[in-house]
Amino acid sequence: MAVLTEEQSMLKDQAHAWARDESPVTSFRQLRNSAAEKGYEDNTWAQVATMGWTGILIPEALGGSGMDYATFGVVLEETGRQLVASPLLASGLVGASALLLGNNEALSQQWLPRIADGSAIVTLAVDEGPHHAPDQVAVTATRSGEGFKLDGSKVFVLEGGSADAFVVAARTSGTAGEQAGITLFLVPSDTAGISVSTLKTADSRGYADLGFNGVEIGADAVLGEVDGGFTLLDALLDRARAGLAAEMLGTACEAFDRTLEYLKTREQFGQVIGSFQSLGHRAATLFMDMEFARSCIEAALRAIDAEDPEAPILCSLAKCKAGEFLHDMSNDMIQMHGGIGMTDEFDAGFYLKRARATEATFGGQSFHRRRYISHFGI
Amino acid sequence: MAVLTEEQSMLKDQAHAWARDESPVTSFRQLRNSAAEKGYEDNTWAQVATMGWTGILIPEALGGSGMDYATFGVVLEETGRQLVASPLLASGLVGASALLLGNNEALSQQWLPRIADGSAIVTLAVDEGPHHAPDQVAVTATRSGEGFKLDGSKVFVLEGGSADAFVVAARTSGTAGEQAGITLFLVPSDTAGISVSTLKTADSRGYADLGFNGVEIGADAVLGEVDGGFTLLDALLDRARAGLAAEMLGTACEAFDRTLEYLKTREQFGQVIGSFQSLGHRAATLFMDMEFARSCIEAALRAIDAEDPEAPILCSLAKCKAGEFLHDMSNDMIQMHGGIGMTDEFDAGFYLKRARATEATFGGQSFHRRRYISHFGI
Amino acid sequence: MAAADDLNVFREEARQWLNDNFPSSLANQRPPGIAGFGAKLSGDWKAWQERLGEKGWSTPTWPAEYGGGGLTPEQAGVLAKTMREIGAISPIGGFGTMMWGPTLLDVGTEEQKQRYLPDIIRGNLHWCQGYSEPGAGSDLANLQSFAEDKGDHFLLNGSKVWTSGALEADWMYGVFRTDKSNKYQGISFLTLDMKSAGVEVKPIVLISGQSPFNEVFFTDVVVPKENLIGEKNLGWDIGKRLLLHERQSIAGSSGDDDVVGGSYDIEQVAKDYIGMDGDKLADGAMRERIAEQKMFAHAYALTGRRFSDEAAVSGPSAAVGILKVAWAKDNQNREEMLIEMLGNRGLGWEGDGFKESEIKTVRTWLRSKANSIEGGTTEINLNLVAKRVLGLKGY
Amino acid sequence: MAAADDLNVFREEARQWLNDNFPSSLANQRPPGIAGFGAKLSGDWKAWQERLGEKGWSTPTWPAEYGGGGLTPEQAGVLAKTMREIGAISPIGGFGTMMWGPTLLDVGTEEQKQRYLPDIIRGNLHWCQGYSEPGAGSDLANLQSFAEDKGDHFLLNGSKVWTSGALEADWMYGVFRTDKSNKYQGISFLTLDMKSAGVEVKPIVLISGQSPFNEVFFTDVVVPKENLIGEKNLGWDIGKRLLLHERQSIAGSSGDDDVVGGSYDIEQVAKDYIGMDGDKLADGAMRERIAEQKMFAHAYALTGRRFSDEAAVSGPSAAVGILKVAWAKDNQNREEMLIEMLGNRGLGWEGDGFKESEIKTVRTWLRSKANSIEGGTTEINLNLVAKRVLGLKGY
Repeated sequence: MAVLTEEQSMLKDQAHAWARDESPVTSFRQLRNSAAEKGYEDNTWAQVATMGWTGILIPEALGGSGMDYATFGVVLEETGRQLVASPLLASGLVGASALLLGNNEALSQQWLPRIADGSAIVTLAVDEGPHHAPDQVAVTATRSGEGFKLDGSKVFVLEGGSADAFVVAARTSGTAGEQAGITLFLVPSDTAGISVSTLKTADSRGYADLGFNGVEIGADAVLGEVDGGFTLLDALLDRARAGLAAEMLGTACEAFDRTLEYLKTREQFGQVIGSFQSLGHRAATLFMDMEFARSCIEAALRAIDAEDPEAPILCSLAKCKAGEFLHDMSNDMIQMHGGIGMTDEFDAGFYLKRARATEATFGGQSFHRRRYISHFGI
Repeated sequence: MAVLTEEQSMLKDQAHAWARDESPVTSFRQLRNSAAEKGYEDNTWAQVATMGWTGILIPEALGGSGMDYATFGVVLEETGRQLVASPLLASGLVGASALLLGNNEALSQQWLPRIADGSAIVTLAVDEGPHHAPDQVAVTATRSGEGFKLDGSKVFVLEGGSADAFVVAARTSGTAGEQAGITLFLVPSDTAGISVSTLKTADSRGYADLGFNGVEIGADAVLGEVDGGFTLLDALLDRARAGLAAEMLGTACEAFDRTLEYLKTREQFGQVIGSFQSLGHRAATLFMDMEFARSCIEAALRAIDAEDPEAPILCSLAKCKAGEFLHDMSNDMIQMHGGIGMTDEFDAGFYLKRARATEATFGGQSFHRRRYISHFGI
Repeated sequence: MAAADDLNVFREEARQWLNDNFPSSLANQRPPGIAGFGAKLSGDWKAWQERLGEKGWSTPTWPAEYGGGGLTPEQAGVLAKTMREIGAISPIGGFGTMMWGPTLLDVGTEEQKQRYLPDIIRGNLHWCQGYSEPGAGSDLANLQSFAEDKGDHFLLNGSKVWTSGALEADWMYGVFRTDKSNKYQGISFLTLDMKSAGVEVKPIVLISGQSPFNEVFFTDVVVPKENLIGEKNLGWDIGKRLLLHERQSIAGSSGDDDVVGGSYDIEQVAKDYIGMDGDKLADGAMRERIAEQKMFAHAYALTGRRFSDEAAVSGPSAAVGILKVAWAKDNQNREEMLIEMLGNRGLGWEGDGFKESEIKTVRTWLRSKANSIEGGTTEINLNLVAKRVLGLKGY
Repeated sequence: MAAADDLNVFREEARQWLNDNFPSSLANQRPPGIAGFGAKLSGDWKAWQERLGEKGWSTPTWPAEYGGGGLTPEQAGVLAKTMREIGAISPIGGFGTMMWGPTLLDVGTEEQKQRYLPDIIRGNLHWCQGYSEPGAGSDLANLQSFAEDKGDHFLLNGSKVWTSGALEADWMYGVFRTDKSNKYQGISFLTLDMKSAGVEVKPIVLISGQSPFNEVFFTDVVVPKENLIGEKNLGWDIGKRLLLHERQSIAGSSGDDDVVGGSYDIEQVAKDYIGMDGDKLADGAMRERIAEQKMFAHAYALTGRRFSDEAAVSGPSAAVGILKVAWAKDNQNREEMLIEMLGNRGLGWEGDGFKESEIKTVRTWLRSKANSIEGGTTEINLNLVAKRVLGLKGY
């Protein structure tokens, strides 16, 4: 792990201890068993906000602590380990970033303090089909009086069922597939014409599909430039990807640690199973994948903080490597645990289901391979 | 292995014993060291012809023994084991098949007896670029008097330097990329306007690039239908692919056997290295690949003999599976032998070099995956 | 030539019999369940089960003296082909026909064969398999369930785990410890009536939310001595032999299916969730992966068929272990590709937000993770192939 | 803040010195060979070698008392960055700077450091490494070459194999048996002058047709006692420590290279031999494989850099074993992809029929097959990581 600042070390210890003591995987199991519609517990969310993690990125003047993405990653890695369910990523990182990048002072003043104290959840609504494709935006925002009218639908919106506002990518000109013509809007969820259908997913988190039927919004709802929103959207998504990758790394690291422990204690044929070379070599290879993923994720977060022009390719690299490692690790967690890994009573299934959900979010491995290689002219 | 007929068993034993005693890998090493231009020894070729293998497919009335492709496969597997270098595949299987399928009685009467007794080598000239692409034929055959005039070039022609005649795929209409408009011609290699440049390849076999500069040929040189030659070419290539796959299987099986023997005898850290699970599991996986490849190759050869409409997809399956197994096996032969496998003094390099040459011939694994899946409408 | 003529005669006989006995309403229908594995059939399916069982063609090559078909492997091949042609599927199956029956034919006494085989052939009884035990994992012989010799019976205490179909099963066969002082030479192969006093079955919930497996608990269960198969304390060899039949049955089943263009239409999912670009899938990399998957499945099916042909001549071989490994790999790879192609639709668990087919795919994907564990882990099967087929030491 | 200021002062100092001493003619040039690994430089390169060596910046963090740069890791980082900016590449390297020097700094006596380090720092001597022996393979400690203690000297007989650069080397360091009764506790670490009587070098021809490695034969070679490094019979630990530096040097070198958009242009090969479809490679599956390869290489470089940073604080760790594994995997994968993209042009061996670049690619591809064998096989490195990093037993 990269050398941490004192602040980061403190936050890491705090997050680690809190997740272990207050929101371990058994808490997630209770949440899953309760089949709560919104995919997180109010109590957990309140604690997250109280610890100030929702305000990590938000300036002190607006109620946050004005820290950086690398610091946020340290916290997300720890919550990822215990599969902590809360809107921290969706609102505290993605929603906040939309406002921080969106260059709309009034909206920032209005929403950032509420994101920071956890009283509002702001989330991004970007995709419209089964696969992440930010340039395929087809929701229309047609000029209507002084403002715009939204029509169309969004899918798989994180915390969509409990959000107070959506950052909606809509098309003010052009057609699906074009980067030009996209505009971002901040739309309160109680605006007339919005329908919200929550989804019951394998990872038991909160997602919703949204419908927009003649939703009237003012010109003051625009984040960034009209028609020029793709650059903002892309920068926002890169922050989302790097943050989610940090959370995924934590999830996969915990799966690795638990599996390694099992390899050291479980005996078969009179020896610990980790002494079988086929398992030991696989563990060593997974260790390599883990170290590689960590290097990429740390580099991506630092590049965002440093406004490095390489940040986009590093974010794709980070999301892809996190996805590859978590994918393999979640499969091997089950295989190396054998039959017990297949039972619902054991936690491996939670890691597996969460793995695929996070892989699909903000672009899977294939999406990011293609985004990465497109930078090399082929 | 599929149950063999009595005839096939006899031929298998004969081929096995001959290759082992008369043309083992040490013979190939001598050939390689001699840097002979044409890529085989006359003496070896004479013996191959004397044993009648060149005439396996050719009717008895034309000097052959009128057997089938499955039988030819049995022989090629054995010669493949010892890396026997001769035009057996290029002429005895591919050249003969062109005439057998080509529906030109006069040419068959003229050339098949000579192919059968080994006095003539007839080979296929199809590709024009670095990758196998039979519909990309661009050599032109323009009408000229009663006949045609050939212009263009062909590459990587098997035994091109020693062939007496070429089966040339040329374009009588349409453009590169279209299947319609291709015609096959049988062109003696001493026809005016043909230039032959032999190649020095890593596998030390005979290949040549050909140039056609206003080569005049008669209408009686046509095999199959004018403009409708692609169907014939495809059928011919499938025979070539299945036959080559059988040879590749033999090459890979020998690599497997030698490596397995090494795993059983080579000791390190006080135990035979095959007892290390990482190597034992890899050997077991290679065994699976070997059995799978054999099933596909035998099915493809039988499908050709039975004129089964599934033959094309089975031939792609066979060539692909043979290629995958030989690819991995040739790499693992070196890895499992360690340092000694890297030395020119040891034979593993010959198997590796031959592996990639045969993989690239008549379509590599990717080519055949795409050809296979195109049959399923996606 | 005489042999070929005989086969033609048999082909006609089979056609005639099927024409007279196979209900045409069932043509190309999959049975609603398997007699011999939990299903109680009714109507035309019940009639078909009874006629097929009576004829013995549910187990075509088993000896006629026990109610089997008494056919040669060649005749059985003709029968299978003829049934395929008219879309006639046998509704009789399960552990009895696949593993237990073939093993009993190998090692049972005449009396035991007469006692058990007829009901297996007719699909009258549902058998479950008592092998795995809690904590044993891949070390199958590490058995703790103890059948104490009480003179005229064994008194059984302990438990089994991963027992599929135990909830509905009539009988169990399995391996049990009868001597605590010898790991391998202290195991006996027993059958037991699941309705015996002291047998309790508890389903195991899997990560897929389904419960195909159970735990079975034994508390002072009385097992009559006549239920001992083979000799006391020498049951481990029988147990291993049965597992070979298990793997062979995987080989055989794959050979019967028409894998190419089979029922699980990965191409359709690709078209629906990825889309086409002209006559090709819009995603070239996924297109090539689908090709790889289908070609692997095709090679697997051809190899299963070849091994079945060879087994008909020389009996089951340890080489079928690679089919078990390949089956798991192929299933898991295909399911992962389906989930990936479904994208965020591949996360559906329940409710109206997802199609039934999407939710089913997610559940099937999760269930497939057990494929490389059940029936011998991939690691154990590779060990077996390394040892028994390749002759390597140390496994 | 003081530290940052100091670094800024050093940055200026480094810029000034480079401005004064680095010949501008060499900017962005790769050296024609490496001083310390076979090359005798001339002209501007020789001048640059001498100035750099004199300053000690060929080995920036080595102590100034032996001629090293005496810089802190942070200063060394600034120096490396400054040199990159002006395209200044050090022509001094080889086994001496990468492995032997760092090991000697760890374990050598003051006298030995004074004797050997200055020439390493200046690239004056070419060192080769005597480790592997015929028949030993991965079992490196299975050494037969015997250095018999003759009181004031050792008398060495035996041979080494896979010795790179031995033909041109001035000196060898290596591990030799000094006690036949104890496998691990009977090995000593010695240096020897390759011009000694009784040393014979024979090149090994590889499958690539090249001879980067040699066998070295010793017949009654006299090795003075002062050439013993560490204690007699306790050289194995020094030998292992040196291998850690070897793996660390792989980590470090990768971190220095700008792998993204590096010199080996796989994209250009793809364009030339496969072709484009608009702004994308015409082959979608190969495009994604190239992306995977480049991303793996990128992740490898980032990890190498991170491990180097961490090693600067806490010393080399066994975790660098994964970098050796990854390096081999990446090299071999990239070379195989290049050969596949070249198609039938990827079979060129010699002659006019192929381009020079094609033939070079074929030779490099063949050479790369050794990457997973040399410097510890992939299997051995995975064993080491399993044991030393993950704490697993049985390795």
